[in-house]
Amino acid sequence: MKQQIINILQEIRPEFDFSQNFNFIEEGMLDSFDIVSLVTTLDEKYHISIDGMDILPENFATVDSIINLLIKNGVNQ
Amino acid sequence: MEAFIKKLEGILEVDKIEMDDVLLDFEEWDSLTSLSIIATIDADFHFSITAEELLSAGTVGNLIKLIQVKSKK
Amino acid sequence: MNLKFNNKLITGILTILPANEVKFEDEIANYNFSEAKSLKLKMAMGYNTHRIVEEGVTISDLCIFGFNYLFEKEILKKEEIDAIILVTQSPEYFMPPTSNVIQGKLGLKQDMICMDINQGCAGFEIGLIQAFMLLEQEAINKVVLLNADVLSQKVSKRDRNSNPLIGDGASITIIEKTENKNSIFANIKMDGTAFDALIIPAGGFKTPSTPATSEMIEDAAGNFRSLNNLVMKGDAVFNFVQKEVPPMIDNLLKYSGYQRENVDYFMFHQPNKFMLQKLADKMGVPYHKMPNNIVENFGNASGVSIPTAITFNLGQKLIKEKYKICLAGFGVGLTWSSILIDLGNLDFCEIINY
Amino acid sequence: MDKVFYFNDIQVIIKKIKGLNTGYITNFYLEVDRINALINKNQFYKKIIGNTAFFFKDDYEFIHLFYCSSSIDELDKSLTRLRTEMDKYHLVVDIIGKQPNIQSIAYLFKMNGFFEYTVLNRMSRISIQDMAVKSQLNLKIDADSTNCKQIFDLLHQYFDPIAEQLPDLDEIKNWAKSNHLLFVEENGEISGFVIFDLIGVTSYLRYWFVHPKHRNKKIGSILLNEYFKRSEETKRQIFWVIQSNDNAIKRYLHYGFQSENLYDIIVTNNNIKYETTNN
Repeated sequence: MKQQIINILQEIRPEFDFSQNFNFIEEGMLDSFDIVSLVTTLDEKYHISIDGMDILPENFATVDSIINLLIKNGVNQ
Repeated sequence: MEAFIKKLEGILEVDKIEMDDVLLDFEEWDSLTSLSIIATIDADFHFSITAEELLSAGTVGNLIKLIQVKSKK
Repeated sequence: MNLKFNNKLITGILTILPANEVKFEDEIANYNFSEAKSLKLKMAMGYNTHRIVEEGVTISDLCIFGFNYLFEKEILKKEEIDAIILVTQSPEYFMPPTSNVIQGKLGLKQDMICMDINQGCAGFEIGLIQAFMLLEQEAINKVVLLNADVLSQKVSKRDRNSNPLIGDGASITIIEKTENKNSIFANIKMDGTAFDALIIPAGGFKTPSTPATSEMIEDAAGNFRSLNNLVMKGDAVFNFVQKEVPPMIDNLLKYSGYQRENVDYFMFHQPNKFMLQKLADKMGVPYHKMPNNIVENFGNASGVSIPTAITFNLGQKLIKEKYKICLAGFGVGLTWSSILIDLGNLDFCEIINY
Repeated sequence: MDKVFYFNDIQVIIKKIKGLNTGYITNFYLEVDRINALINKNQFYKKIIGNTAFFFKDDYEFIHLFYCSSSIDELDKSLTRLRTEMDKYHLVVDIIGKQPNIQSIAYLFKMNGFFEYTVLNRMSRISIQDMAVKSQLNLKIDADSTNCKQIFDLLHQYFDPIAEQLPDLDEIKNWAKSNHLLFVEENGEISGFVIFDLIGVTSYLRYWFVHPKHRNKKIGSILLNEYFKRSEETKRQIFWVIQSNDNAIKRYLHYGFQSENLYDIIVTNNNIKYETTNN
């Protein structure tokens, strides 16, 4: 799953390397526009609807936090 | 006016409309609904009303009153 | 770009429409939406009846029928024709040009020019501009502009975006030189980056027609069409028209020195009623000056829609009277063009059925 | 229209819309700090109509409208109803996203009485190339409150408030504090400035301005060059440009920027159009 998410991120922002353990938000790799497209992509890809309460930048800051979010929304690892 | 009311019922997807029905309360009301009602009025009564006029009429009864007032002019 | 032509004249317009009339109601079953929604579309967009050719009828059939009508009535003489410009997107062959085919079938003189132009919605303007340019030559005194399309053949019957509004037809417009001094103003713009806003994806050399390209595929809105079918990005076209057409007309008027109030009629391409009403609203033009009734009566036959709007709405009036008319076509290409012209005292201006 | 009191109100509303599980379309991009500031200044309002949540940012001369809806059809129904109530307000909507997807949303707004005002396009540049411009000018970074007020006034005089989301005085002071505001001052007058944000590897060019009285003195390129220098640590510089502004776009292309497939179609319920000013 980790690789899948990195691929999704890579598709949104091909110019950055998401395989490093950066905080994507603080590092300026993802902005608020990217997060909305990320939510849509994740919803479609995993057939879920990410809880509206969770659409906050910090939940998308690292690959691990994104995985946690998906698990919380019912995706099996 | 009878014929116009029949058409309204068709557009709004209901069997019968009442004079005090609120236009915006119809489940299927969208921008196409208002456009088609404006076009129907234009075709049947030969004058045009704006979307604002249509929406501010509020109820079916008021819309019909508006048409009657306008067609007298 | 702005263009100006002097001492040219339109002397006649004939529209040829297939007699076969298809009703929107009869096709509703092909589309997957509710009856109420159909009713709404009918009223708002002006979908009602449209004219569709019987299978096997091509553009040369329509054009030759029209020519013969004019020859029989002796309003047009074969030997006078110095050029045929055919604007169409439904040619009979990739090669030769369909205008040559028509010339041959009619038995016209060899001492002339025939040319096909691949244009659609702005096809009447493009054709007129080309005619005006040919008339600059000493040897050319009379040009016949043909606009003809039978695109209903390329539209999927289950495509509610395009099928309810498509129409077939042809028109014959005669353009000549005049001794009387006059000026015709025009402008034209192109944007090929949006070439796929209106497109028939397969069937040309890039993607030849194969069994695979004729497979019907459902789109997100529930329309079924194949790659051989015409596909239109409806909202993109609407947005393009609302954005580009009003400033184009402003420019044309500014260039010509005339005011909006001087224009008697705005004879625009007829994509659907709603789009034209929105244009009129935006430009501050009263609806009666911008007819929008062609789609509901005949359908949209691309370049033929303006001649149809003129012959249907003004018809015999144009034999006796003279009006200042603003023409505008916009669509496939993308191409958008407008012309300010005095139209009147025509030799003929009517619609005939094929 | 009801006032929003807590950020949490917004989250609960979005949860409800998303929970319908029929899709999610929005032009509302949660920037927590900015929204909290708006809430505290009583500038943020909400209204739920059908399956759409509308948020309103009161910009005094007009209102920015945001939508969160479960589908295009639902947004249509809600917009038709919103129209009756918001008639007297001047609404401005930024429809942000990729072409051609945002066309259909723009179409929807136009069906509901809105008009296109202008279109912005985001441009970006990945690498840094430093182009030294010899400068005799005195570039300053220590804007005091008088300078900030001058810059505020210039922004409001020369920039289009609908197309360019103008900052308030506090925001300008914050940029000055964080050394993200560079300016040139001549005889007590500001002749040019550049304002930017640095967030990690990304640098956002917010405003770049040269006073019309001082054009052709290279002030613009000196300011931009200094901005590039200060963005040296970043991997990407981005900003929004008005799509019809061919001259500006040419200049940016010259500096190595490229147009992204990210657009902002601005629509308003007044039939007015963006007019090219001299900025």
